[in-house]
Amino acid sequence: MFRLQRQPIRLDELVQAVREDGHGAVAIFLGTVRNHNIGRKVLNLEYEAYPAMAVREMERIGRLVLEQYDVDRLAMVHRIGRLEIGETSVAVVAASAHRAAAMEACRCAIDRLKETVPIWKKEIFEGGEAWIEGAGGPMRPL
Amino acid sequence: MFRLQRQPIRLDELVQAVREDGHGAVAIFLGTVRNHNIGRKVLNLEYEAYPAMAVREMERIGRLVLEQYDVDRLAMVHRIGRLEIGETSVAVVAASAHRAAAMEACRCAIDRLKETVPIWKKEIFEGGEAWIEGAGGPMRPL
Amino acid sequence: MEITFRFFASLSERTGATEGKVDLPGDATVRDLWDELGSRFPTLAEIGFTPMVACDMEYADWESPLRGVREVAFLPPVSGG
Amino acid sequence: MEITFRFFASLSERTGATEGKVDLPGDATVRDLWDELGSRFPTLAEIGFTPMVACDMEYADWESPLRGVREVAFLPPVSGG
Repeated sequence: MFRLQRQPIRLDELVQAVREDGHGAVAIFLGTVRNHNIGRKVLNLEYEAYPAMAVREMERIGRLVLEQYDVDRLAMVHRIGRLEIGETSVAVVAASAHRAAAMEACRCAIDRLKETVPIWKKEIFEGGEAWIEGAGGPMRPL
Repeated sequence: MFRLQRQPIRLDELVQAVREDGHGAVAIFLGTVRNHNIGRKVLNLEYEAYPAMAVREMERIGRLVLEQYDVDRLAMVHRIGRLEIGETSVAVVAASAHRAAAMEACRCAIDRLKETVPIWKKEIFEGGEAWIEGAGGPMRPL
Repeated sequence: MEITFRFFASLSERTGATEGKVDLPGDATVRDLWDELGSRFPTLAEIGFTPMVACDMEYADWESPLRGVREVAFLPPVSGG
Repeated sequence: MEITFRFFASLSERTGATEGKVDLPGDATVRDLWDELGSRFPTLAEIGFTPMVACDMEYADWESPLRGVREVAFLPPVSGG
Protein backbone atom coordinates (compact mmCIF):
# COMPACT_ATOMS: atom_id res chain seq x y z
CA MET A 1 0.00 0.00 0.00
CA PHE A 2 1.62 3.19 -1.23
CA ARG A 3 -0.34 6.39 -1.13
CA LEU A 4 -0.60 10.07 -0.40
CA GLN A 5 -3.46 11.30 1.70
CA ARG A 6 -4.84 14.52 3.13
CA GLN A 7 -6.55 12.77 6.04
CA PRO A 8 -4.70 11.87 9.26
CA ILE A 9 -2.86 8.56 9.21
CA ARG A 10 -4.59 5.96 11.37
CA LEU A 11 -1.82 3.73 12.56
CA ASP A 12 -3.89 0.88 13.98
CA GLU A 13 -5.77 0.55 10.69
CA LEU A 14 -2.57 0.65 8.69
CA VAL A 15 -0.98 -2.11 10.75
CA GLN A 16 -4.13 -4.22 10.38
CA ALA A 17 -4.01 -3.77 6.63
CA VAL A 18 -0.38 -4.82 6.34
CA ARG A 19 -0.02 -7.61 8.86
CA GLU A 20 -0.88 -11.19 7.99
CA ASP A 21 -1.13 -14.26 10.18
CA GLY A 22 2.28 -15.57 9.16
CA HIS A 23 3.97 -12.42 10.42
CA GLY A 24 5.67 -12.32 13.79
CA ALA A 25 7.25 -8.91 13.38
CA VAL A 26 6.03 -5.48 12.35
CA ALA A 27 8.49 -2.59 12.18
CA ILE A 28 7.07 0.90 11.92
CA PHE A 29 8.57 4.30 11.38
CA LEU A 30 6.55 7.47 11.91
CA GLY A 31 7.76 10.88 10.90
CA THR A 32 6.02 13.45 13.08
CA VAL A 33 5.87 17.23 12.97
CA ARG A 34 8.17 18.65 15.59
CA ASN A 35 7.99 22.09 17.12
CA HIS A 36 11.50 23.21 16.31
CA ASN A 37 14.01 23.09 13.46
CA ILE A 38 17.45 24.68 13.09
CA GLY A 39 16.71 26.91 16.07
CA ARG A 40 13.31 28.09 14.83
CA LYS A 41 10.01 27.63 16.56
CA VAL A 42 7.89 25.76 14.02
CA LEU A 43 4.14 26.52 13.91
CA ASN A 44 3.12 24.02 11.26
CA LEU A 45 4.16 22.38 8.02
CA GLU A 46 2.69 22.20 4.56
CA TYR A 47 3.52 19.26 2.36
CA GLU A 48 3.32 19.39 -1.40
CA ALA A 49 3.90 16.43 -3.74
CA TYR A 50 4.16 15.61 -7.39
CA PRO A 51 1.37 13.17 -6.71
CA ALA A 52 1.47 10.58 -9.47
CA MET A 53 5.25 10.42 -9.48
CA ALA A 54 5.44 10.25 -5.67
CA VAL A 55 3.22 7.17 -5.66
CA ARG A 56 5.20 5.58 -8.51
CA GLU A 57 8.43 6.27 -6.67
CA MET A 58 7.09 4.77 -3.42
CA GLU A 59 5.99 1.72 -5.40
CA ARG A 60 9.46 1.43 -6.94
CA ILE A 61 11.07 1.63 -3.50
CA GLY A 62 8.58 -0.94 -2.29
CA ARG A 63 9.53 -3.45 -5.00
CA LEU A 64 13.19 -2.89 -4.30
CA VAL A 65 12.78 -3.38 -0.55
CA LEU A 66 10.66 -6.51 -0.96
CA GLU A 67 13.36 -7.96 -3.23
CA GLN A 68 16.24 -6.98 -0.98
CA TYR A 69 14.86 -8.03 2.42
CA ASP A 70 12.99 -11.05 3.64
CA VAL A 71 9.75 -9.16 4.17
CA ASP A 72 6.31 -9.91 2.80
CA ARG A 73 4.45 -6.64 3.08
CA LEU A 74 5.35 -2.99 3.06
CA ALA A 75 3.24 0.13 3.29
CA MET A 76 4.29 3.74 2.85
CA VAL A 77 1.77 6.49 3.43
CA HIS A 78 2.58 10.19 3.29
CA ARG A 79 0.36 13.10 4.21
CA ILE A 80 0.04 16.16 2.03
CA GLY A 81 -1.45 19.54 2.88
CA ARG A 82 -1.23 21.36 6.18
CA LEU A 83 -0.07 19.49 9.29
CA GLU A 84 0.01 20.58 12.88
CA ILE A 85 2.70 19.89 15.48
CA GLY A 86 2.51 16.29 16.61
CA GLU A 87 0.77 14.93 13.54
CA THR A 88 2.24 12.02 11.63
CA SER A 89 3.52 13.09 8.23
CA VAL A 90 4.71 9.70 7.06
CA ALA A 91 4.28 6.11 8.13
CA VAL A 92 6.31 3.15 6.92
CA VAL A 93 5.17 -0.31 7.99
CA ALA A 94 7.08 -3.52 7.19
CA ALA A 95 5.86 -6.96 8.20
CA SER A 96 7.67 -10.28 8.09
CA ALA A 97 8.08 -13.56 9.89
CA HIS A 98 11.14 -12.35 11.82
CA ARG A 99 12.23 -9.05 13.26
CA ALA A 100 15.62 -8.30 11.72
CA ALA A 101 14.27 -8.24 8.18
CA ALA A 102 11.28 -6.10 9.14
CA MET A 103 13.40 -3.50 10.91
CA GLU A 104 16.02 -3.31 8.17
CA ALA A 105 13.38 -3.06 5.46
CA CYS A 106 11.61 -0.27 7.35
CA ARG A 107 14.85 1.65 7.70
CA CYS A 108 15.77 1.22 4.05
CA ALA A 109 12.31 2.32 2.91
CA ILE A 110 12.23 5.56 4.92
CA ASP A 111 15.82 6.41 3.98
CA ARG A 112 14.99 6.03 0.30
CA LEU A 113 11.70 7.86 0.60
CA LYS A 114 13.56 10.87 1.96
CA GLU A 115 16.06 10.72 -0.88
CA THR A 116 13.90 10.33 -3.94
CA VAL A 117 10.13 10.64 -3.40
CA PRO A 118 9.04 13.99 -4.83
CA ILE A 119 7.48 15.56 -1.75
CA TRP A 120 8.45 18.87 -0.18
CA LYS A 121 7.73 20.53 3.11
CA LYS A 122 7.24 24.19 3.72
CA GLU A 123 7.92 25.25 7.26
CA ILE A 124 5.76 27.96 8.77
CA PHE A 125 7.75 29.24 11.74
CA GLU A 126 7.60 32.19 14.06
CA GLY A 127 8.50 35.13 11.88
CA GLY A 128 8.29 33.58 8.44
CA GLU A 129 8.03 30.59 6.23
CA ALA A 130 10.41 28.66 4.01
CA TRP A 131 10.50 25.67 1.73
CA ILE A 132 12.82 23.08 3.13
CA GLU A 133 15.29 21.79 0.59
CA GLY A 134 16.51 18.27 1.21
CA ALA A 135 20.13 17.26 1.07
CA GLY A 136 19.52 15.67 -2.32
CA GLY A 137 19.81 11.98 -2.86
CA PRO A 138 22.01 9.78 -4.99
CA MET A 139 19.77 10.38 -8.00
CA ARG A 140 20.46 14.09 -7.95
CA PRO A 141 21.93 15.05 -11.29
CA LEU A 142 24.88 17.43 -11.51
CA MET B 1 6.71 3.38 30.33
CA PHE B 2 7.61 -0.22 31.07
CA ARG B 3 4.87 -2.65 31.89
CA LEU B 4 3.22 -6.02 31.55
CA GLN B 5 -0.46 -6.17 30.78
CA ARG B 6 -3.19 -8.72 30.20
CA GLN B 7 -5.24 -6.33 28.06
CA PRO B 8 -4.59 -5.85 24.33
CA ILE B 9 -1.94 -3.28 23.48
CA ARG B 10 -3.46 -0.16 21.96
CA LEU B 11 -0.80 1.18 19.67
CA ASP B 12 -2.26 4.62 18.97
CA GLU B 13 -2.56 5.30 22.68
CA LEU B 14 0.96 4.10 23.34
CA VAL B 15 2.42 6.36 20.67
CA GLN B 16 0.46 9.31 22.05
CA ALA B 17 1.84 8.61 25.50
CA VAL B 18 5.45 8.48 24.33
CA ARG B 19 5.68 11.18 21.69
CA GLU B 20 6.38 14.78 22.61
CA ASP B 21 6.27 17.92 20.50
CA GLY B 22 10.02 18.03 20.07
CA HIS B 23 10.05 14.61 18.45
CA GLY B 24 10.21 14.21 14.70
CA ALA B 25 10.70 10.45 14.70
CA VAL B 26 8.96 7.51 16.31
CA ALA B 27 10.28 3.98 15.72
CA ILE B 28 8.06 1.08 16.70
CA PHE B 29 8.54 -2.63 16.84
CA LEU B 30 5.60 -4.98 17.31
CA GLY B 31 5.98 -8.65 18.00
CA THR B 32 2.84 -10.43 16.83
CA VAL B 33 1.59 -13.96 17.23
CA ARG B 34 2.16 -15.86 14.02
CA ASN B 35 0.35 -18.95 12.88
CA HIS B 36 3.39 -21.16 12.37
CA ASN B 37 6.69 -21.98 14.01
CA ILE B 38 9.34 -24.56 13.15
CA GLY B 39 6.88 -26.27 10.83
CA ARG B 40 4.03 -26.45 13.34
CA LYS B 41 0.62 -24.87 12.96
CA VAL B 42 0.32 -22.60 16.00
CA LEU B 43 -3.12 -22.17 17.58
CA ASN B 44 -2.25 -19.64 20.26
CA LEU B 45 0.40 -18.62 22.74
CA GLU B 46 0.48 -18.24 26.48
CA TYR B 47 2.94 -15.83 28.02
CA GLU B 48 4.16 -16.12 31.58
CA ALA B 49 6.46 -13.64 33.33
CA TYR B 50 8.34 -13.19 36.54
CA PRO B 51 6.39 -9.98 36.83
CA ALA B 52 8.33 -7.72 39.18
CA MET B 53 11.69 -8.73 37.73
CA ALA B 54 10.45 -8.40 34.16
CA VAL B 55 9.45 -4.79 34.78
CA ARG B 56 12.76 -4.08 36.56
CA GLU B 57 14.66 -5.58 33.68
CA MET B 58 12.72 -3.55 31.11
CA GLU B 59 13.46 -0.43 33.15
CA ARG B 60 17.15 -1.32 33.25
CA ILE B 61 17.19 -1.80 29.48
CA GLY B 62 15.36 1.50 29.14
CA ARG B 63 17.99 3.41 31.13
CA LEU B 64 20.75 1.80 29.12
CA VAL B 65 19.12 2.62 25.79
CA LEU B 66 18.38 6.21 26.79
CA GLU B 67 22.05 6.63 27.76
CA GLN B 68 23.41 4.97 24.67
CA TYR B 69 21.23 6.57 21.98
CA ASP B 70 20.06 10.09 21.38
CA VAL B 71 16.44 9.32 22.22
CA ASP B 72 14.19 11.02 24.75
CA ARG B 73 11.47 8.51 25.40
CA LEU B 74 11.13 4.78 25.30
CA ALA B 75 8.25 2.47 26.09
CA MET B 76 8.23 -1.31 26.33
CA VAL B 77 4.95 -3.10 26.91
CA HIS B 78 4.56 -6.88 26.96
CA ARG B 79 1.40 -8.90 27.11
CA ILE B 80 0.98 -11.83 29.45
CA GLY B 81 -1.68 -14.53 29.43
CA ARG B 82 -3.30 -16.12 26.42
CA LEU B 83 -2.89 -14.51 23.01
CA GLU B 84 -4.53 -15.35 19.72
CA ILE B 85 -2.95 -15.36 16.26
CA GLY B 86 -2.43 -11.81 15.06
CA GLU B 87 -2.36 -10.19 18.48
CA THR B 88 0.53 -7.98 19.50
CA SER B 89 2.62 -9.62 22.24
CA VAL B 90 5.15 -6.83 22.65
CA ALA B 91 5.47 -3.21 21.61
CA VAL B 92 8.62 -1.12 21.77
CA VAL B 93 8.29 2.59 20.98
CA ALA B 94 11.25 4.99 20.80
CA ALA B 95 10.86 8.71 20.12
CA SER B 96 13.49 11.30 19.34
CA ALA B 97 14.19 14.39 17.30
CA HIS B 98 15.75 12.42 14.44
CA ARG B 99 15.13 9.06 12.91
CA ALA B 100 18.43 7.19 13.08
CA ALA B 101 18.58 7.32 16.88
CA ALA B 102 14.95 6.28 17.26
CA MET B 103 15.33 3.27 14.98
CA GLU B 104 18.59 2.12 16.52
CA ALA B 105 17.25 2.50 20.05
CA CYS B 106 14.14 0.52 19.16
CA ARG B 107 16.22 -2.28 17.73
CA CYS B 108 18.54 -2.39 20.70
CA ALA B 109 15.62 -2.44 23.14
CA ILE B 110 13.80 -5.36 21.51
CA ASP B 111 17.03 -7.33 21.07
CA ARG B 112 17.82 -6.95 24.76
CA LEU B 113 14.27 -7.66 25.84
CA LYS B 114 14.46 -10.98 24.07
CA GLU B 115 17.78 -11.78 25.73
CA THR B 116 17.15 -10.95 29.35
CA VAL B 117 13.57 -10.06 30.30
CA PRO B 118 12.11 -13.01 32.23
CA ILE B 119 9.11 -13.81 30.06
CA TRP B 120 8.33 -17.16 28.46
CA LYS B 121 5.95 -18.29 25.79
CA LYS B 122 4.16 -21.58 25.65
CA GLU B 123 3.08 -22.59 22.20
CA ILE B 124 -0.22 -24.39 21.78
CA PHE B 125 0.00 -26.02 18.37
CA GLU B 126 -1.92 -28.65 16.45
CA GLY B 127 -1.19 -31.83 18.30
CA GLY B 128 0.40 -30.54 21.45
CA GLU B 129 1.92 -27.72 23.42
CA ALA B 130 5.44 -26.78 24.44
CA TRP B 131 7.29 -24.11 26.34
CA ILE B 132 9.58 -22.26 23.99
CA GLU B 133 13.09 -21.96 25.32
CA GLY B 134 14.99 -18.94 24.06
CA ALA B 135 18.51 -19.08 22.76
CA GLY B 136 19.78 -17.62 26.02
CA GLY B 137 21.39 -14.22 26.17
CA PRO B 138 24.78 -12.95 27.22
CA MET B 139 23.75 -13.01 30.88
CA ARG B 140 23.21 -16.73 30.81
CA PRO B 141 25.45 -18.32 33.39
CA LEU B 142 27.39 -21.46 32.60
CA MET C 1 7.67 19.26 -30.51
CA GLU C 2 5.60 20.42 -27.56
CA ILE C 3 6.75 19.62 -24.04
CA THR C 4 4.84 20.22 -20.81
CA PHE C 5 7.01 21.45 -17.96
CA ARG C 6 6.12 21.38 -14.28
CA PHE C 7 7.53 23.26 -11.31
CA PHE C 8 7.06 22.30 -7.67
CA ALA C 9 7.54 23.82 -4.23
CA SER C 10 10.08 26.66 -4.23
CA LEU C 11 10.41 26.50 -8.02
CA SER C 12 6.75 27.21 -8.54
CA GLU C 13 6.85 29.86 -5.84
CA ARG C 14 9.85 31.58 -7.47
CA THR C 15 8.40 31.57 -10.95
CA GLY C 16 4.72 31.96 -10.16
CA ALA C 17 4.12 28.99 -12.48
CA THR C 18 3.21 25.41 -11.80
CA GLU C 19 3.18 24.21 -15.39
CA GLY C 20 3.11 25.25 -19.00
CA LYS C 21 4.12 24.28 -22.51
CA VAL C 22 7.26 24.91 -24.51
CA ASP C 23 7.85 24.25 -28.19
CA LEU C 24 11.31 22.83 -28.87
CA PRO C 25 13.23 21.30 -31.79
CA GLY C 26 13.10 17.51 -32.08
CA ASP C 27 16.67 17.00 -30.87
CA ALA C 28 16.29 19.12 -27.72
CA THR C 29 17.50 17.87 -24.32
CA VAL C 30 16.41 18.61 -20.77
CA ARG C 31 19.12 21.27 -20.64
CA ASP C 32 17.68 23.01 -23.70
CA LEU C 33 14.29 23.10 -22.07
CA TRP C 34 15.79 24.51 -18.85
CA ASP C 35 17.61 27.22 -20.83
CA GLU C 36 14.40 28.16 -22.57
CA LEU C 37 12.58 28.32 -19.23
CA GLY C 38 15.42 30.44 -17.84
CA SER C 39 14.65 33.14 -20.40
CA ARG C 40 10.92 32.88 -19.76
CA PHE C 41 11.34 32.96 -15.95
CA PRO C 42 14.40 35.08 -15.06
CA THR C 43 13.92 34.30 -11.33
CA LEU C 44 15.11 30.73 -12.04
CA ALA C 45 18.64 32.14 -12.00
CA GLU C 46 18.19 32.95 -8.30
CA ILE C 47 17.46 29.47 -7.00
CA GLY C 48 20.15 28.14 -4.74
CA PHE C 49 20.18 24.54 -5.91
CA THR C 50 20.32 22.38 -9.01
CA PRO C 51 16.90 20.84 -9.52
CA MET C 52 16.38 17.16 -10.07
CA VAL C 53 14.65 16.34 -13.34
CA ALA C 54 11.96 13.81 -14.13
CA CYS C 55 10.87 12.94 -17.66
CA ASP C 56 7.40 11.40 -17.66
CA MET C 57 7.83 10.73 -13.92
CA GLU C 58 11.16 8.91 -14.16
CA TYR C 59 14.32 10.56 -12.89
CA ALA C 60 16.46 11.69 -15.80
CA ASP C 61 19.55 13.80 -16.31
CA TRP C 62 20.30 17.08 -17.98
CA GLU C 63 21.48 15.55 -21.21
CA SER C 64 18.42 13.30 -21.63
CA PRO C 65 16.81 13.75 -25.05
CA LEU C 66 13.21 14.91 -24.99
CA ARG C 67 11.99 13.09 -28.08
CA GLY C 68 8.96 11.02 -27.06
CA VAL C 69 8.69 12.75 -23.66
CA ARG C 70 5.42 14.48 -22.77
CA GLU C 71 6.11 16.01 -19.37
CA VAL C 72 9.29 17.25 -17.74
CA ALA C 73 9.24 18.14 -14.04
CA PHE C 74 11.90 20.20 -12.30
CA LEU C 75 12.14 19.19 -8.66
CA PRO C 76 13.80 21.00 -5.78
CA PRO C 77 15.80 18.64 -3.53
CA VAL C 78 13.06 16.57 -1.97
CA SER C 79 12.22 17.06 1.71
CA GLY C 80 9.41 14.63 2.46
CA GLY C 81 9.30 12.47 5.54
CA MET D 1 19.01 -19.23 56.75
CA GLU D 2 15.75 -19.47 54.88
CA ILE D 3 15.67 -18.83 51.13
CA THR D 4 12.60 -18.60 48.93
CA PHE D 5 13.03 -20.26 45.55
CA ARG D 6 10.88 -19.71 42.50
CA PHE D 7 10.41 -21.74 39.35
CA PHE D 8 8.92 -20.47 36.12
CA ALA D 9 7.55 -21.83 32.86
CA SER D 10 8.90 -25.30 32.04
CA LEU D 11 10.67 -25.50 35.42
CA SER D 12 7.45 -25.09 37.34
CA GLU D 13 5.70 -27.45 34.96
CA ARG D 14 8.41 -30.12 35.42
CA THR D 15 8.47 -29.86 39.21
CA GLY D 16 4.85 -29.06 39.87
CA ALA D 17 6.10 -26.21 42.09
CA THR D 18 6.14 -22.48 41.56
CA GLU D 19 7.85 -21.53 44.81
CA GLY D 20 8.87 -22.77 48.21
CA LYS D 21 11.35 -22.34 51.03
CA VAL D 22 14.67 -24.05 51.72
CA ASP D 23 16.77 -23.84 54.84
CA LEU D 24 20.48 -23.61 54.07
CA PRO D 25 23.74 -22.96 55.94
CA GLY D 26 24.91 -19.35 56.05
CA ASP D 27 27.72 -19.86 53.52
CA ALA D 28 25.56 -21.54 50.89
CA THR D 29 25.70 -20.52 47.24
CA VAL D 30 23.19 -20.66 44.41
CA ARG D 31 24.68 -24.01 43.40
CA ASP D 32 24.07 -25.42 46.88
CA LEU D 33 20.45 -24.35 46.67
CA TRP D 34 20.11 -25.94 43.23
CA ASP D 35 21.62 -29.20 44.51
CA GLU D 36 19.18 -29.21 47.40
CA LEU D 37 16.28 -28.59 45.04
CA GLY D 38 17.57 -31.42 42.83
CA SER D 39 17.02 -33.89 45.62
CA ARG D 40 13.62 -32.46 46.44
CA PHE D 41 12.52 -32.40 42.78
CA PRO D 42 14.17 -35.29 40.90
CA THR D 43 12.59 -34.18 37.61
CA LEU D 44 14.98 -31.21 37.58
CA ALA D 45 17.61 -33.63 36.28
CA GLU D 46 15.56 -34.01 33.09
CA ILE D 47 15.49 -30.41 31.97
CA GLY D 48 17.39 -29.86 28.78
CA PHE D 49 18.98 -26.48 29.62
CA THR D 50 20.94 -24.69 32.30
CA PRO D 51 18.64 -22.20 33.98
CA MET D 52 19.53 -18.57 34.45
CA VAL D 53 19.51 -17.46 38.06
CA ALA D 54 18.25 -14.28 39.67
CA CYS D 55 18.90 -13.35 43.29
CA ASP D 56 16.35 -10.84 44.51
CA MET D 57 15.50 -10.09 40.88
CA GLU D 58 19.07 -9.39 39.70
CA TYR D 59 20.83 -11.86 37.44
CA ALA D 60 23.45 -13.78 39.39
CA ASP D 61 25.70 -16.74 38.79
CA TRP D 62 25.98 -20.20 40.25
CA GLU D 63 28.71 -19.30 42.70
CA SER D 64 26.89 -16.27 44.10
CA PRO D 65 26.63 -16.42 47.90
CA LEU D 66 23.11 -16.42 49.26
CA ARG D 67 23.77 -14.52 52.49
CA GLY D 68 21.39 -11.55 52.58
CA VAL D 69 19.34 -12.87 49.66
CA ARG D 70 15.62 -13.45 50.16
CA GLU D 71 14.46 -14.90 46.88
CA VAL D 72 16.24 -16.96 44.23
CA ALA D 73 14.54 -17.56 40.91
CA PHE D 74 15.53 -20.22 38.40
CA LEU D 75 14.70 -19.11 34.91
CA PRO D 76 14.48 -21.16 31.73
CA PRO D 77 16.09 -19.42 28.75
CA VAL D 78 13.73 -16.51 28.20
CA SER D 79 11.46 -16.46 25.16
CA GLY D 80 9.50 -13.24 25.42
CA GLY D 81 8.89 -10.95 22.50
